[in-house]
Amino acid sequence: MTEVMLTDLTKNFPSGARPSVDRLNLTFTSGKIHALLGPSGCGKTTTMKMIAGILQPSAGEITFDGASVLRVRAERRGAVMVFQNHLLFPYMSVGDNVGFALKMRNESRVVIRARVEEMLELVKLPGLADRRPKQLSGGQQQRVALARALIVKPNVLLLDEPLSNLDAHLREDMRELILGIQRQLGITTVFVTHDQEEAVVMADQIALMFDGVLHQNAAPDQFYDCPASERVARFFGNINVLPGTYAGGLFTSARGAFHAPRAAITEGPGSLTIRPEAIRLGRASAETRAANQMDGYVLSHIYKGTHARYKIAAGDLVLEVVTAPEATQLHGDGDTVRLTLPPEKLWVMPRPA
Amino acid sequence: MTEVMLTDLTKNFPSGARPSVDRLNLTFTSGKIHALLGPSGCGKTTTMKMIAGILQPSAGEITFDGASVLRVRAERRGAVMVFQNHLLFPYMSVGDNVGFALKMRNESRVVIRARVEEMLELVKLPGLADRRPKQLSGGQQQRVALARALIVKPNVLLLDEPLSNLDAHLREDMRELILGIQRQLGITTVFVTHDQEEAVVMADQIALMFDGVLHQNAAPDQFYDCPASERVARFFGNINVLPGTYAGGLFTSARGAFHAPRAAITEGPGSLTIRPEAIRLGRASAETRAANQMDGYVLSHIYKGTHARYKIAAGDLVLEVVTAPEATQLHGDGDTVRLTLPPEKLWVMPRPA
Amino acid sequence: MQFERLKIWLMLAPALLVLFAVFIGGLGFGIARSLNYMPIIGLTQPNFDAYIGLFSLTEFWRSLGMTLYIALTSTAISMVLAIGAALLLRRAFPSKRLMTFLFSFNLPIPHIVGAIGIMFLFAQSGFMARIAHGFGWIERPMDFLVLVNDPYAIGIILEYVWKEVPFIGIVVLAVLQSIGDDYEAVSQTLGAGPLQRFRFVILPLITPATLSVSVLVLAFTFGEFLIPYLLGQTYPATLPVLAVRLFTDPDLNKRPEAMAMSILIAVIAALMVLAYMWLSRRIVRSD
Amino acid sequence: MTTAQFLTKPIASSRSGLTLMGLLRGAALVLLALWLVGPFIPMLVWSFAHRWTFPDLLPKQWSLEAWTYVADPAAQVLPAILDSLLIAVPVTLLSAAIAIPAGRALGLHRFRGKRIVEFLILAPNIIPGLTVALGIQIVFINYGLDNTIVGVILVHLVASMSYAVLVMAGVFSNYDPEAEEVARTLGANRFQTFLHVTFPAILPGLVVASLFAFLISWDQYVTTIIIAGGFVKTLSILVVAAAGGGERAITAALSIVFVGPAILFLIIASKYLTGENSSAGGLGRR
Amino acid sequence: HFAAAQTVDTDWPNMPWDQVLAEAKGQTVKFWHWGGDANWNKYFDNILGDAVKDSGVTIESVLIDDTAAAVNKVLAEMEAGQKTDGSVDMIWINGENFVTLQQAKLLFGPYTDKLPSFANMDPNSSALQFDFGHPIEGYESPQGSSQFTMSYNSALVAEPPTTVDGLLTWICENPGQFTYPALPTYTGREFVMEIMYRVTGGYEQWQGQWTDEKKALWDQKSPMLWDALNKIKPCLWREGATYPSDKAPMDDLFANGELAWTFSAGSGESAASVLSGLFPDTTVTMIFDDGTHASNHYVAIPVNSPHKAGALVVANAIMSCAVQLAKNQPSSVGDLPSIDIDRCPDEVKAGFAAINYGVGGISPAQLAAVPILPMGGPELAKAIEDGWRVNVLEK
Ligand SMILES: Nc1ncnc2c1ncn2[C@@H]1O[C@H](COP(=O)(O)OP(=O)(O)OP(=O)(O)O)[C@@H](O)[C@H]1O
Ligand SMILES: Nc1ncnc2c1ncn2[C@@H]1O[C@H](COP(=O)(O)OP(=O)(O)OP(=O)(O)O)[C@@H](O)[C@H]1O
Ligand SMILES: [Mg+2]
Ligand SMILES: [Mg+2]
Repeated sequence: MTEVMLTDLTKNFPSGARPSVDRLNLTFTSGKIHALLGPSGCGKTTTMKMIAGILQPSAGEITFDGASVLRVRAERRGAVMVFQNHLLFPYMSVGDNVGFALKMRNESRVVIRARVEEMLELVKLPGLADRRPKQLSGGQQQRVALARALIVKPNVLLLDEPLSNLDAHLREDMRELILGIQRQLGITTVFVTHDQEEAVVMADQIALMFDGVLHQNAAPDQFYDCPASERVARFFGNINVLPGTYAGGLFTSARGAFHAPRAAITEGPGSLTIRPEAIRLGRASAETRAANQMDGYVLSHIYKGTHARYKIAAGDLVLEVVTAPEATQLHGDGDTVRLTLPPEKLWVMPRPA
Repeated sequence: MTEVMLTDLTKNFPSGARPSVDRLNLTFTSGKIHALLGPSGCGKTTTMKMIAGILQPSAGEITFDGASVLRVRAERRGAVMVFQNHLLFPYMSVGDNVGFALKMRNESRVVIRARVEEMLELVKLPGLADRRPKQLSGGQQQRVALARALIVKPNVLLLDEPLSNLDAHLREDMRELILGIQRQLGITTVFVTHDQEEAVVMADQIALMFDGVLHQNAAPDQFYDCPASERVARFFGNINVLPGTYAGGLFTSARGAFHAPRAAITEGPGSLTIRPEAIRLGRASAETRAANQMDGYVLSHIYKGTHARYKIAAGDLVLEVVTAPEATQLHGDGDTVRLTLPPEKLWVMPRPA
Repeated sequence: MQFERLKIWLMLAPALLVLFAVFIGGLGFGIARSLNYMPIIGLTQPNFDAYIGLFSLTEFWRSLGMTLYIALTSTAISMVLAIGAALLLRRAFPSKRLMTFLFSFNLPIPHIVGAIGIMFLFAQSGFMARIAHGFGWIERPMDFLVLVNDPYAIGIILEYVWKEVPFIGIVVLAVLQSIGDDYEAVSQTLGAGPLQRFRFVILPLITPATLSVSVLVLAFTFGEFLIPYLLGQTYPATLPVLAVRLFTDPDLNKRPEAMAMSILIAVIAALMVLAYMWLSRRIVRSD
Repeated sequence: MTTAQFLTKPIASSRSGLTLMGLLRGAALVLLALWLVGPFIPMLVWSFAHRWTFPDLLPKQWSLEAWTYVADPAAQVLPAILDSLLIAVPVTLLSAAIAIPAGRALGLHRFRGKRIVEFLILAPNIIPGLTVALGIQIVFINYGLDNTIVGVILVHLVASMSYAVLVMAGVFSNYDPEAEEVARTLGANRFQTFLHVTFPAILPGLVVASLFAFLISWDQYVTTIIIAGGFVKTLSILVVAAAGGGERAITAALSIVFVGPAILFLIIASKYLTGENSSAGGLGRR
Repeated sequence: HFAAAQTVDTDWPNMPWDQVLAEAKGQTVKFWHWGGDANWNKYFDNILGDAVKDSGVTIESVLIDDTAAAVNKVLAEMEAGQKTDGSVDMIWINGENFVTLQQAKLLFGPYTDKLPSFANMDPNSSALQFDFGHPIEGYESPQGSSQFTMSYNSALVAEPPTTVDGLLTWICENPGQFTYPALPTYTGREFVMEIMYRVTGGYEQWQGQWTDEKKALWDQKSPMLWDALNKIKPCLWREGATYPSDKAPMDDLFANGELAWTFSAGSGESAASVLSGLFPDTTVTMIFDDGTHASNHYVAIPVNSPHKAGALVVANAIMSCAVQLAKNQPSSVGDLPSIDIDRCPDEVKAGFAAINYGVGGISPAQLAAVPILPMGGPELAKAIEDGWRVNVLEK
């Protein structure tokens, strides 16, 4: 129920050459789940720490529901954070770790004990309350850290790779736990994950950063359908990018011209992109290519049971195409093929000069 | 070039109720890549630490190339480990961390500096040699830990979730780095990952543990095609398990009888399993069902672009079926469908009573 | 397991060796003497006369009270101030190096010198009194506050606090710096305010080291002779002053009593240290 | 603003330099500094004073008499410095060498009898030096160790080592030995592991422990005079003797000389006391 | 008596001085003495050290803060069977510590009659007979003598009293400016004894052996002393709630003007303190009209000293005219000679005559003008010490 807004947020570390976070403008909508994505070292943790209030921004503003929190101490902000490296209190039992936040609110011992048991149950660690953190496995520690944060009902929940050490099953359970609590209480949640798929599945909105700079902040499918730049497209696993120029709905490239009604620019140099699933693969024929078609030959392909994945060379470009598994009976490595790129699936992005 | 053999390896922690590792018998073949898989807390880290020599087994034997190493000190075993929680030396620079092992071998300073720069390059952290570990992001720390381990040419390489904090791209790069070094030098490599897919892609052999006990040790596809138990199948994401009894190649269940030539048992109670992709989906018809067919109705389905995933209810069972995406035009939620389970794709596992 | 235990004892061996080779033997002689066994002056029949004699002295009991009061008060004050100073000093600020150096500056100054310094400062004719005179607040030395050789042992406590605050503080500082900020940050996001961070994060982390050094302070302030001798009131004197007086008594027959007194000081200090450790551990752990 | 706020970490304090809290901190620091050096100021003045009576704030007459005396061979200052160093330095080294393993055992491990060992090690600090020194003297006479530097070193060692062990036990209780495991798997043998991993991690604590060990030996009076009075003379013997005589100027000058080498040690150690390498040590574990 | 000393196989009593000198050559004498006074330290090392240098003897000072340290050392060595190779060759000693060591048969002697410089002494001098009323019997040799004197700050005391009664009155008329060191310090006890002689009706009755009658007398008369002391107690510094722990702290108070009076068992000490800049130059030293105590200080040689010959040479040098003169200078220690000056060569006599006793000093003539009161025995001293604690301090 808290809207977190970052305005020109910047962090320079004394020893860092570049700002670790560079004029970040970003709004985390109240009650939604946001993913913070980006390659290692792009500034995700730094951003979160500034929101939590344990790192002082070098410049910029952070507001919660419109009010600046720069002068509000971390413990008053109501932003709970799960740290990437767990950071359990080593001198406390697991139970005391989980119950820490309640104790800080002077809850009664009985209440704390009951809630702790409940939380440990939820993170599938019942009965470990008396252990010391050191006596837990890596994944168990991570879940304790999660339980410690989830036990309170914060305004803002900041999760820094909270599930990175868990196997698929636990991961799914924990995701559901987080989602459940988030939905029930409408907590504004920001989480970092290195797993795009997780981000896509869990988040209402994804913010993608590179080198401290925000590149796109949008709903998950937007990153596939209309990535903001080639770099964004590639980060989301799409290598199908053609350089060219755009004008009047027509994209002209070394591989031919394409009708592309959807574009982030009106004209000028641009990059054309399309999802691998959207490209249709056909036999190359003597017929002249229709609009939005191009020829290439199969570099390699993999059969994946549920689908097939082709790498197609077209001039100096390599495109990826995903087809139904049956396609493998038609096209083998080295075959010349014709690709059809449906106009409504195309997207033109700006291209830096 | 070292074969690691564990015989009845057991570890009891004083405070643990159950053994954390329980009579483990496992061979890590020379020069291969092995994945150690299992849910959080199953004993993966404990096993690795015992192999590395920094944890004393409670019972059992560890041999390297047939010779017991129980009395060989860690630094003599030649087993290098990357720890789950990175554990960089905090008071050393990044460069000194990476060069540590070389320094221990009294390599010259010049050689160390060159190799360190090279390794940092390989883990995509050029120029960070002079930073302190605390000044790195989580993923950067993890890569430094990896570089520190890979700089030497160990006999055995033990990697405990070495990539858990990296995004897909870096992960792939790092995997290739590990594989490259492993192949080039033929190091016996054991790695832990929480990511099955990673295990399947990278490993020659996977060992799956539950609660300290080894459940299956086999090539990756075996876990899909002939899982050792229902639990194994489920861990690998397969929920298609039917209880019944097996005799003379015929599996009898509440859902009918199935020809199943492949089986881990000869007769008695068993569980039948099949991969979701192997089930063929058809329209239910008035015709009597042929052998290896059963009827059900569509509970739900998802279209995934490259394929479609159906949940089918058949009596009290729920089965998962993956089809080509086109199937969605034929079968909607609530439709009655007929499933065909090809005999050669079926697998009968023992069922504990 | 067996091997682990052996290793632990091996690590302790050098320390225990020194202890037994040098210390325990000497202690034995001391105990023998306290039992009135000292053949050189003709005492050959061990008995408890020396102890009984001490227990029947009112001065002994009053001294005991005084000694306990001084030791407990100075240890408590030193510990509190030391932790405060360490917290103050661990943050980066412009003159941090200088301040930390100043803070540790009196570590190497022996207690006796400290006592002289305290006397120079706080005696009725000391530096402070002179400043007071300069302001026209006092006329003669006797108008100034009684801070040295006073009935409440203020002078003694001042000296101990002056000397022991850096002693405890430097250890606390070292520990604080090795801990870093991370745990405090975590607790802060979990809603711990400044006091709570101190109580539930910093305190438990610094307790082991703080305890080990403040126990040393407690034992020291209980057993020290020179400082109460110089800065204390004549009566009641502290137990060590009493012991030394017996010890330097020209009458050799007082030696057993002197020894008995030292042994008693040791026993009482030991009990006090045990109680102190037990109590502080309880206080910090109990929650 | 509470005092605690003022003392604990101002993590998200404001960016501007001058705040109320900053001022309060500053004031507290200045007070602390004054309090710490306070007693030393009159001492310095006294060493140059010739008659300094109430109510003069500064002496009317300055003089170098005290320093002349200190320089006089009759004052025995130079041989005393040598003897003091000859004792304190080995005591410090030995204490450190003993305290590292013992502190580790006590700080990192739980074992049966630990409490007793802790207590035994604490004992030399509880039991007055006089009580044991006379007995030790008799033992030493039998071994021919009385009146020797070695004997004095051994006696000082008991007290110094006991301090050092306890400090190191505190240090090790915050130390994470897992880093050593990493080093071992990277091929470091025990010695290398100690040198490159353990040692730098415990160094600040070790420096503190050594400093204490040094100072304790440096300060010892009773035990020195009993074990080797007349053969080994240390600065502390001189200072105590002077202090008993009540000649302020000379006592002050001697005190300053006495403190000099120790301050030197402190300066060397201060690099570690100021926490420049604060990342040392594991994360506060127990 | 001589049993312990006979463990040394040398035939000391019959050894001629030449042989002593020969044996002493090259010896280093470990001289344990109070190290609290820079002037004394300089005297031992420079004046005395130079005096024995020609004999090939070196003095090594062992500075201690209490004679008991030396006593305990000898005791421990003997206890451990170190009967010939002790580490104490010579002790500055007197009074009870002497009695203690002598009674435990830990002193070497008798030796005083061997020393050639004893020719400088009046053979009938009490300094050779009794120490604290205890017979010396040749087991210690004098270093010098001292007489109890009072010093006051003339800036604070306009009309100094000249008798003990006068002093007692003055104390209560000027509260807070007088005190005395707590007993059992030497100086404190000396002061109390001065009072005791006056309030109990003279010193004569306390002379001689400590018999049962003496004890009875003490029980009868001592309350008079306690009354007198308790009467001045509220007028003392800090209203008598505490006492300086020794003479040095009392001197400190005097130096700083907190006290108007101090006193000393040695008449030259105040002058030395003025000279060294400790005492104000308004310090004046006086002596009671009806006299004060005088005592002597001595050196003794422990029975297990390995350098007895050297120690004898030192003891001898101490009593030489030149050393006694040098020591009497206010710029040195201002210690009164134990020798009979008339037996010295003329230039020494002239030297004595030429001494200027300086600011805060008191001349031999002034001292000679009043009687010398003898010291009481050790038992009396002990009775005073014990009684004072119970009847004055703890009251
Ligand atoms: N020191 C210890 N004392 C008691 N129990 C321990 C200790 N260390 C680990 N355990 C327990 O042993 C079991 C195995 O731990 P281990 O660290 O090997 O798990 P893991 O397979 O690596 O799990 P994860 O994937 O979560 O890291 C866990 O249940 C853990 O709680
Ligand atoms: N204390 C510091 N001093 C200097 N540079 C720092 C410091 N902390 C972080 N950095 C740098 O700032 C950048 C951003 O760090 P941050 O921890 O926010 O990355 P991240 O996005 O969380 O990465 P990861 O996914 O690897 O955890 C990194 O390049 C890192 O090296
Ligand atoms: Mg991060
Ligand atoms: Mg693990």
